[in-house]
Parts: sequence; C-alpha cells; structure tokens
Amino acid sequence: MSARLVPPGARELPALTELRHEVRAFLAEQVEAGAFVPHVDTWLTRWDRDFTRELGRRGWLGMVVPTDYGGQGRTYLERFVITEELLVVGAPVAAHWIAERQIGPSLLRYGTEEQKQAFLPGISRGEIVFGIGMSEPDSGSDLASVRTRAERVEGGWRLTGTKVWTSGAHEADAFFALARSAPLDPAHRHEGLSQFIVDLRAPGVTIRPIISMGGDHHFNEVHLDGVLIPDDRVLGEVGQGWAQVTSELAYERSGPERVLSTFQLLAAAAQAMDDGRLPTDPGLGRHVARVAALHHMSFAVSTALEAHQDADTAAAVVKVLGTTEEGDIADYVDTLTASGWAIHDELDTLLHAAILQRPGFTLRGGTNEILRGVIARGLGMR
Amino acid sequence: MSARLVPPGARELPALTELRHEVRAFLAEQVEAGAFVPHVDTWLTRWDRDFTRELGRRGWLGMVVPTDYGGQGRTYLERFVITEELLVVGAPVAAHWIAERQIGPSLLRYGTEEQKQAFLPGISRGEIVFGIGMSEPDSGSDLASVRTRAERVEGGWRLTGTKVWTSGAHEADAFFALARSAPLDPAHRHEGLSQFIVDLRAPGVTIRPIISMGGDHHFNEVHLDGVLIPDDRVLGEVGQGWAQVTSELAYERSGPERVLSTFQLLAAAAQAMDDGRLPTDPGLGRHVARVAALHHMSFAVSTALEAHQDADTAAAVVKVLGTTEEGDIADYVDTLTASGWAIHDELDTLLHAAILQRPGFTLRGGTNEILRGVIARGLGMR
Amino acid sequence: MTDRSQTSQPSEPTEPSELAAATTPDPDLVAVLDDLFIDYRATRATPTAVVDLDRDLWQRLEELGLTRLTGSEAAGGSGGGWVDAAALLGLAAAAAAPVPLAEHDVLGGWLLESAGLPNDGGIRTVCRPDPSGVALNVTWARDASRIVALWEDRDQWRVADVPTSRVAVEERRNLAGEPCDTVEFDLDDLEAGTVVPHEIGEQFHLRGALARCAQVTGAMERIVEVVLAHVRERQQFGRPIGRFQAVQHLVADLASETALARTATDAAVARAAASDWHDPGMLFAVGVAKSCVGHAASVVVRGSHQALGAIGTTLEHELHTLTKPILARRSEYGSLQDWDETLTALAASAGHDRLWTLITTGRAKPAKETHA
Amino acid sequence: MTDRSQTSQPSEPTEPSELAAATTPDPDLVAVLDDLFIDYRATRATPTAVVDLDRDLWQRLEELGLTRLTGSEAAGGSGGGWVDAAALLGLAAAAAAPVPLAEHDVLGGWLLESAGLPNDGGIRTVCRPDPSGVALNVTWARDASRIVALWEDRDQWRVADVPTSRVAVEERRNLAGEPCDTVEFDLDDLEAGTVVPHEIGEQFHLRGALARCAQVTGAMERIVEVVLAHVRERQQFGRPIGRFQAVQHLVADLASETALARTATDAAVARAAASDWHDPGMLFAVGVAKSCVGHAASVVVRGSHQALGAIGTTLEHELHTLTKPILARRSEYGSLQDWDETLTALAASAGHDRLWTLITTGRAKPAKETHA
Repeated sequence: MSARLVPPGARELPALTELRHEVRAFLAEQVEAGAFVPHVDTWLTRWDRDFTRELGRRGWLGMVVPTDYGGQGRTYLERFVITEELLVVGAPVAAHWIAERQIGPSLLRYGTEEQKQAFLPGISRGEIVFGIGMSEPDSGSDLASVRTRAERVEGGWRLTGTKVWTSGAHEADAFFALARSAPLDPAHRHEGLSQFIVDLRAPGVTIRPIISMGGDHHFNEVHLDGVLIPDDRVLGEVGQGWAQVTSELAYERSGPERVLSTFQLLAAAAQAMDDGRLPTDPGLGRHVARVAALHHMSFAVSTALEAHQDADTAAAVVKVLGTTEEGDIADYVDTLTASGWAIHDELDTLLHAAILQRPGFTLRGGTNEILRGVIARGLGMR
Repeated sequence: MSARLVPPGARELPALTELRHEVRAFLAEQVEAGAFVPHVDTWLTRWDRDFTRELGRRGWLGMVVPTDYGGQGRTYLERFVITEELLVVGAPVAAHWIAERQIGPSLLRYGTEEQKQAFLPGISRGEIVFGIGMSEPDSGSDLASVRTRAERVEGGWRLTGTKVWTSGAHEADAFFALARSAPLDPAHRHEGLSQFIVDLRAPGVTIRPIISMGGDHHFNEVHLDGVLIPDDRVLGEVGQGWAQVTSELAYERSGPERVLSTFQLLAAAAQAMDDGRLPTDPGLGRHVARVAALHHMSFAVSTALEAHQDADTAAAVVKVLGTTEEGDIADYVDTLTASGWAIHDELDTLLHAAILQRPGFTLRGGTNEILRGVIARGLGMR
Repeated sequence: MTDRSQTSQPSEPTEPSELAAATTPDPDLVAVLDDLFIDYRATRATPTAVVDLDRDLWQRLEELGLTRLTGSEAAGGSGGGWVDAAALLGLAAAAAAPVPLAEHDVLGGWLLESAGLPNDGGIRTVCRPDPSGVALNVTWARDASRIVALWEDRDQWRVADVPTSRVAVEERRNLAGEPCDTVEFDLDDLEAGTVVPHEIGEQFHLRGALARCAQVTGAMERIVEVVLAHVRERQQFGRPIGRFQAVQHLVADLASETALARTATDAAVARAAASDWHDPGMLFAVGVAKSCVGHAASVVVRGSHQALGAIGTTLEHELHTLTKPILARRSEYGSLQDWDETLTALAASAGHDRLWTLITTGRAKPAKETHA
Repeated sequence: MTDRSQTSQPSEPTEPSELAAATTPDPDLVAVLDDLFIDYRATRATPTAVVDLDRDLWQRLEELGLTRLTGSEAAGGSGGGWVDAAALLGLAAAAAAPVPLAEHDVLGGWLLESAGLPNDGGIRTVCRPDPSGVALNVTWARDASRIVALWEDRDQWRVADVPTSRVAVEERRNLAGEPCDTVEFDLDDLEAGTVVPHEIGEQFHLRGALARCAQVTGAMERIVEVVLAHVRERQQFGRPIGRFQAVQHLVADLASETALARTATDAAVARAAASDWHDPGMLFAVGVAKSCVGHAASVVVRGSHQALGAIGTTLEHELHTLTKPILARRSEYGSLQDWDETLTALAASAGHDRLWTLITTGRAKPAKETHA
C-alpha cells in the first residue's frame, strides 16, 4: 500500500467514551442553565474566564501537563474528546484555548523548571491566560520575516516591534513573542530568532484593538516599545525560535477546532430541514459525512501524536480539508436561505456569525496555500 | 467600471435566429430520418464525410471564406449559430471541424493565392479534410519545444519528426505541421519555427493509431521521415510559425465546442428528471444556467472577433469555464445514477461516452493550467 | 441525406449589424457615474460595521436625476431604461454606496407608475407584506418617507404608497449592517391600494431579483480590482504575491466567475430592455442570472478574502463593504437554491428535445402552450 | 456554574491502549499481498478496453487461500475478518486485478454461510434479482460457475445458489469494460432458496457498498502513486511539472481527498469488524464512507487525468484501468446521491441536539427508539 498521508485510524474505546459522556452531560446542563449560548467559532469569539475556571476545577484543563505542575497528567486522546465536546456545543472556550493548545506543551518542552512552576499550575486551573505573538504587519505567511528586535541588555533583552492578530491580548496575562535576536542573514533566514515570554502588563506594552469586519473585537495589535524581558523569561534556547515554533505545528493544525468551528450551524440546519424550514437537500448529508470523516482523521492524528510519531503532513491535511469544510458549511447554508424566510431565528444568527468568521478559517494557523505546499513536500514533490 | 475580461454581450437579431431555425429544422429531419444518432463530443468522435458534404451543399461550410474561394463570404456570427446547432444535436461533424475552424482562416490570412485556390473551395464543399500537427511526444503544453526538423533542400524542405494527438489523421487528406526550420536558440525559443502544409499520403508519412482509454481510435501518431515539402506548401513566412499558430487561438478557444460537448447528456438528464428516472435536483438548474451564460459569453466573443477586436483573454475565460462545465456535467450526472437503475438506456450510453471523453476537455487546445496563466496575464499579473 | 442543395445560400451577405445588437449603457451616463463614484470613494469615511443611508450622496444623485433614472419623463423621471439602470445599480454597489436606488426607483417608482399613483419626492422603499400586513427584511424602511407595498389581496394585486409614519417599524440589520427592518402595515392602508394587473405582481419578483444581480455583479467587479491591487503590492517571500502561480489561478478563477455573472446579468437586462419585460423568457433569463451570480458570489467572496489574507477581514478595509452586501443580496428575491430549483423545473419541463430552445429563447414549451 | 469540582479527576492515569484501538490488517497478509500484486503488475499484459476475468490470477489467489479469505475455517475459508478483507480488496483494486473477490467471497460466501448452504468451490458472483427474477448489472456473471441470489419473496429473504447454466445471461459491460451482465433466473430456483433472517437482506446492501468503498479507495491510493511518479518525471518548460505550484496543489488536493476516503472507509470497516456488523450505527458509518469515497472519486479522477495530460487518456496507460473502475463502482450499491440523501435523512432525524451523537455513534435516535 502506498505511503499514507494520514496515520491509520483508531477506534475510541469505552474509557474514552465515558469521559466524552461526562463532558457532554456537564455541557448540556450548562446550556440548560443558560450559562452560555451556543455559538460558532467560539475558540476565537467567546471569552469567559468563569467558564474556563470551571473547566479547570473539573480537571479538564492542563490535560497533558504532568500532575507535578498542577496538570492532569493525562493523554492527548483525552484532551481530544474534551476539545471536541466543547467545540460542538459551541462553548465559550477562547480564554484558555491558546494556553491549553500550545503554550502548555511548549513550556513543558522548552521551559525552565522555574517557568513551568510559574505558569503551568495557573494554566491548568484556567487562571493564567495566554496569547501568542507571531504575526507582524508585513510578515503574513512569511513568518521568518518578523522584524520585532530583541536587543541584549544587562540581565535580559529589550523587545521592540509590533505584533498583530493577537487574539485576546486585551484580556490575556502574557504572550509568547517571536523576535529577531540576531541580525538577519538572508542565506539563513530561519536563524537568529528567539521566543520570549512577555507580560502584557509590563511597561512599554501597548495593546490596540483590531476590529473585525463584523464589528467585533477579538484581535489586537501589540506594540512592544523596548519592553524589558528578564533572562528568565527567554523560552528555550536563544536563536532556536524557529525550530521551537515550528515543532509544535502538528498539534496546532490537526485539532478538532479545524473542523468544528461551524458545527452549531450545521446542527441548526439539520434541525431546520427536519422542521421544514429549509428544503431537504443531499448537500446536508455530504457535509455531515465530511465532518464525520474529519472527526476520525483528526482523532487518528491525535493517536499518532500520542505515540510521538511525526504527523506534520497529516496535520496539514486535516487543516486544509477541515477549515475548507467548516467554511463550506457556512456558504452551503447561505445558499439555502432566502432573506425574509424567518426572523429572530437561531439559524440566522449562527449563519451570519459563521459568514463573518469564515475568511479567517483558511488563513489562521497557516494559509491553505502554505499548507498545500506542506502536503506537496510530504508527497516528495518539493 | 473595471476593465472587463470579456466583451459586452449582444443580442441575437432575427436574421441570425432565422438561420438558426433553418439549421435546426434540417438537423431534426436528419435525426428523424436516422441519418445520425446524437452523441457527445462529436466534433472529435463522430466522422461522417457524407454528412460533411451535405453541409457543404447547403452552404454551411466555408462560412467565413470569401465566395471567390468557393466559400460563403458570411460572418463569424453566422458560423457561430450553425456551429451551436450542430453541436447541441450531437451531429457527426468531426470530418470538417479542423478545416472549418482553423485551417480555412489560417489559409485566408497566411496562404498564397495558389494555396487558397487549391484548398479553400474543397474545404467549403466538405471535400478536403484537414488535420493539425502541433503536439509532439515531449512537447505537451510547451509547444515551443517541438523537435520536428525542417531541413532546407533543393526546391523545398524535408520534414523529420513525430506529431501526436493528431485527430483524424488516418482519415484526413492533409495537415498543417509546425516544425523547427532553424536551430533552437534557448534565449529566443519562439523563433525559427515554421508551418508546412503536409499531404498525408506523401512518401515518408506513416500514420499509427493512438487508441483512447475507451478503446476508440480518434488520435494518431504521425511520423514524418524526411517528407519532402515543396516550397509552395510552406504556410506563410519561414520562421514566423509561432506567431502564426498563436494568432488564431482566440478563434480556437472561444467556440461553442468548448461548452457543448456534453449537451446531449445534459438534455437526456433533463428528460430523465421529467420522467422520474433521475431524482429532481437543483444541480440540473445550476448546470443549465451555466451553459446558458456560456452560450452568451461565447457569442459575445464572436461579436468581438467579427469586429476584429483582441479577444485572447476572453477566449481563455470561455475555454476554462466552458470545458470545466462540460466535464462537470458528466460527473454530475454520474453522481445521480446508480448502477442497475436502467439498461439499454440512451442516458447510459451518453454518460459513459462523456466520462471517457471528459479528461480531454480541459487538456486539448491549451490546458486549463496554461489558460489560467493567460487570464492572469490579461489581468496584468504576469 | 436529403437533397435540397444550396437552398440556404443568400444572394446578399448579411451585415453583422443586422445579426446582433450590442446592449451597452449610455456612455455619457457611465462617464458621469464613474466621476461621481470615484469622488465618493475618495472622500467617504472609514467603513463601519453599521451602515446607514448616506443622505448627502442621495442628494447628489437626486440633483443628477439619478434617483428617478427609470421614471418616465412625464412623471418627472429621467426616462432611462433597464440597461442604464443596471449600470447605475452596479456602479453604486461597486462603491458600496448606502442608497436605496433599487428600492426607490427601479422597484418602487415602477410600481407607482404602474398603479398610476403620484410620485411626489421623498425617499421610498418597497416590500411585499404578507396577508396579515407584515413584511420581513425591508431594506432601508426606517429611512424612507413612504413605503410602496405590493400586496396580494384575495387574488388581486394592489399597490399602496404608505407614509412610513403610518407603519410600525421594528429595526433590524442584515449581514451587511444595513437597515433591514420588519414592517407592519395597517390593513386599511393596504386595502386602500390601487389594483394593478397580475403581471405586475409576477414581474416584481423578477425585477427585484435582476436588480440584485446588477448590484452583486457590480460589487464583484470592484472586488476584482481590489484583489488585483492587493496582489500586485503585497510582498511575501521577497516578491509580490501575484507572482505565485497559486494566487494567479485563484484570481483568474474569481475574475472568470465575475465575467460569467456579468454576461448572464447583461443578457437578462438586454432581454428585459428589448421587450420591456414582456418576453415570456424573462423567468428563465433572470433565473440564469440569479444562479450564475449566486454561485459566482461563493467563489468571489471566498477567493477574495483568501487572496487578501487577514488584512481583508478588518473593519477598516474596503473588502467587507463589498463581500457582505453580496451575500446579503444574493439571498433576496429568492435563495440561490430556490432559483436553481426553478431552473430545474423549467429544464425538466422542456425535456430532451426543447432544452436548447429553453436556453436560446427562455421558453420551455412551444409558444402556444406558453400562452395557454 | 455548578459546583462539582474535581469529580472527574481519576486516581490513576488511563493508558492510551485503553482509550483507542488501532485497526490495521495483519502485517503478514499485507506482505503477501504486496508481493503478489507487485509481481502481478510487473508481468500483466498491456491494458485493453475490454477486461476479462484473469483465471491465472484467480488460481494464485485460490492457492493462497485468498479467494475465501473471510470464510469460516469450518467452511474451508481462511477465517479472515473485514479488516483483512478490506485490505485485500483495496490492494487487488490498486492492481486493477480483474477478479471477483468482493462478489465471490465477501458477499457470496457470506450469504452462503448465512444460509447454511455448502460452498463447494468454483467461482461465484452475487446479485439481488427483482420480483420477476431479473438482476441488472451483475458483475462477472458470465464467468461464474454459480450465482448466489438474494431474493425478497413476499416479505421473506431467500438465498439461492444457482448454477449459471440454469440462468439466462445477457452479456453487457460496464464503463470499465468488465462483464456486467443481465441475469434472468428461473423463479423456481429462487423459490427453492433458503430463508434467511431479514437482517441478512438489510446487511447485504451495506456490505456491498463498503466492499466497493474498499476497492475504490485502494484504486485511488494507487492513482496517487501513479500521479506522483508522472509529475516527478515529466518535464515541461525545462523542469519536472511537479515543481509548478499549480500542479503541487492539484496533487495535494487529490491526495488529501484520497486520505479522507481512506479514513472514512477504515472507520466503517473497523466498526463492522468490532461488532460483526451488529452495530446499529453501520448504516451511518457505511454512508459516510460511500459519500466521502464518492466525492473523492470526482476529485481524484478529474485531478489525476489533468495531471497526466493526454498520455493518461491512452489505452496503453495504467491510469484508466484505475479511473474507470472507480466510477463504475461508486455507482454500485446506491448512487452517490442516494447515499447523500440517506445521510441527510439521518441527520435531519437526529436534529440539532443529536447530530453530534449521530456522528460519534451512528445513531440518530436514542438507543431505545432505535430498537423500537
């Protein structure tokens, strides 16, 4: 059989299903109690520190953080089912998303013992909220072109530059910033970059909102004006920033949030067809099938990551297919709906939000164009 | 308003509609009389010299050839409606297709008086049948890489090389061959090419069939082994072959044969939905709408060509959209049909033929990849 | 083979001008509009999430006679036809101009003239209230001085020109942030409307759908310009992103879909103009436009946002002022699915032997059946 | 927020092996199959338009016990499960091997065992004749010694093992050029069949559909290899075409669709294997596979022919020996549209609150309703 792009599938066993049901029951209670209103793309758009802390209390944060650092010491697979259940119900999970997905794992891999002790317990309780500072105004897909400078000073570094698209920076406590700590060598563009843990309350940090096309404020521009970063807040090795930020991409790209951002809309459309408010159409079945298959594919990648297998290409496949699909769901439902067919309807609200969020799906975390290149490389074409 | 990719539309006036109805009535009679069985992609797959001669007798060939050369001296618009009517009914038009579309116009533009007198009357009567010899085994989309050599000899040229994908060469009288008449200069790859009118019965010409994936013989490999071409069978200017072959591309790319190759299948599917043999599905309406719009677009390009306006980019748009659409119709109908749902059915026959022909739609006459590049150039991106 | 040789050979060649007629808008009008909207774009404020009617722009349009472009000159209009009106709607949409040209002039003005009702100035919008007098998604209702209602009352169509002060307006906004209100009429006002022929009631949906096509197509053409400017300027990996083959193909595809939408819209507009909407093929022609425009919208909205990247998702960027209205309007006067179903029904009814006739004439059945 | 803190914290961490089970075929079997089919591909004749059963290959498969891979050992089979059977079907399809493995073993052999009928060797195919005893599109009928018929007779399902000599075979071929005959049974032979539980009748369609998914997916995986080899080797404009970004993206897309089809097929196979087809979610699982595989087929067939250019449309090239069977098989055991409609009905019936349950368990309704 040919070399596969994606690891072989795996069946979920009862121990995992039990956890799934436990989370599902909790979330159903929460919806019932009105603790949150299900929405789309909530891992970016719905920020609720109380809800996040409640997840922490239940032991559903810091899933892969060892218990020594206040985490749960459990598996990527268990984190996977919790993540899926939170996303499908459209729960307000933005506050802990970045920390749970990538800050925790990065700290575990590259952080000092002191850094781990300082941040991981708070992350696992849902009390320390992190953002991520990678993109810059001119960098776009070309991350190695970041211009934020880190200058060596007594006892640390001074960071100067501008990060953009920093989701939740106005609410977060800290972020990881990628900066150039040595001058650019055009022949080795990926060298001379480093990661820094930046306190977003520190002097020299200015946070300005970037308002999205629908009028919402999720993103920010973070100006760093000579912000002092003490040596103990360098993450990992100076000069190894590129290797550090790219090593965790498979975790970032293969998760259920690349498939399920519009699941609430799909579910509402299924209901509307059952109620006769939308015409019955085979397109619904096609989309449900793709979401189901992507659920299996995303899980298969998780089992590979749990087994410490390389899954960079597979993660790119999940992200290209999944983000295209979650966006296509928005467009599909839009083609079925006629203006004036209903009002004050849940479907309308979800549809408009999905349309407004959709452009970001295939851009954030690596554009589909970049990722197709990653897949082509995985196929040996580059 | 922005610079348009495609010329403004035009309405067909009664004089043209009258011609359309005249052709349509003739074709309905022919089908009724069993003179041909409607099929798909007939401009490649259905060869009938009797039918072609009958069109010649009716004054429907050599439409843009002046009456001095035995043609009709009419317009591209009149040729357009005849072409459409022949294609939609799936008439056997392959024998005259190449001559009517591109050999006649090229002779008119580049031929000597003697060549015009020698070929155009026979073409207009449907008695002289032409092929075209452009592609070679290694050339593909990179036409300037042709290796067929033309060597200067006493009184003419000797051609040596191999042409492939020459449709109908085994039935045709002659073809135009593009050959390298001066050594390749890598800095000026488009120079040193010339066009020759090759008698396919001449000594040194060997024609071998290339059997298609369905088992049919439409294409050939034509070996030229030192074939002598007298000076009076050089077309146009020695060394100007590239300019000559590319100058007529808009005529080749914008015609209704880039939209209507599977029209008989679409019509059969409409009938099957009406009869309840296929499920009623909005996809049919979507495809009918696209075909209707492409009919207008192709006509708009014809009006521009009639007015001697540049339409290379517009023709590329017609070809990309049209050939994609005519292929998508095949796939669409295939997704609706279940094996075993019917037998001995016209739809089945048309569907299988359409599927087998489809791969060629977006390859022949310039691949969609090449043509998207042409469009991008037309948009100022290259 | 039958043997009727040479019968079709004409003695005189036909001139191209007798074969086909171009249908392009008045070039003077287009020049005026180009100037007007270039100036408008250059001077307008930064985009906002909530879009309100621009009364200054409306006044300039009024001064130029453009707010009653299609009104008969007898009734104080400019006597323009659908070809000119479609150009105006397209260019206004390309400028994301928040003015109710379609509602006030092309639909409302036409209804008033059809009913023989006076048009005494002010800003109008238009709607089709349900039997209980409620109309959903009425664009610009809160800003109108009067609302032209087309109402089906016991199998009769009536047109009523109701002052907005006499209706209840529940304020809502559409995806584009524009006023898109729920309006509740007093049934007495609707019952007092003027009876109009059934044809008016049937045409209203088609005219509304085609007006939306003209707007969406105009906006898509502007998007092509915005995308081209961006990909020429934006650098990534050391060169303009427009140099990447993937970007070239993305842009070629969205520009091609826009061209197809333009062709389909223009064909329907030309047919409407040539027959003053009496051509029995108008349902098919408008359906073809609505389908092609609607499917193009999916490709163009998606592709343009992909080409522009994150910057195109920000409130301050022009792009969303075009993409959001495109999607809002493609769902008006029938969803894309509704229109594809209508076309499917027409095509199935035409069947194998008349599908091509349907495509070339818009008629699924022979003329005599159409009249039956 | 409710206040049940810490309740879900386990005292002992769970091992990954208790959480998820991989479902991969027997590696020894895969090694045997790889060798067999690599050898087969290397030595077979040039492709032809008409494809006939390869009796030499069948004999080799028989000698290896692969023609009765899923038969119980008691009945002379190899006792293989669906995971192994799907691997065999996929690899045979990747080699375009003209042998009735699905019909003879996976479907026919299963029906015979379910009916308690003897399986005495020979080659079998399988079909579902209509009430009048006619079955359309019976693959390999002319080559079979017996035909296993599943027949619904007055609300009872019967299985009959009928010698081909007793049926009328009208020879036809499918898109792939394979025998795909019309078979007419003597009703007496069908009426003499053994009554089997209703469950068998219902499962037959699902098993047939999933067998086709395994074949199509295997063929698509081979296509990815063929395409990759071509784009590395074929030069245009002075470099391998695989260096062009447009080609890279084309190939990335078709390889990704193939991966999704593989995932969906494997998930359904794993569910079937784990429950011996008794899981009530099998209809959904098979539907997901059939839908994903069917839509992938559109992308893969189109993209592979586009990548290979004209050479890929010739009879002598391997490509069409894969693309034609893919399309022939995706229409068997229900069209793509049929299956999408089935999934739509399941999804609508699940509704908002149970759509996710449907996706994770295959059940649209709570367990008690499913049993009702």
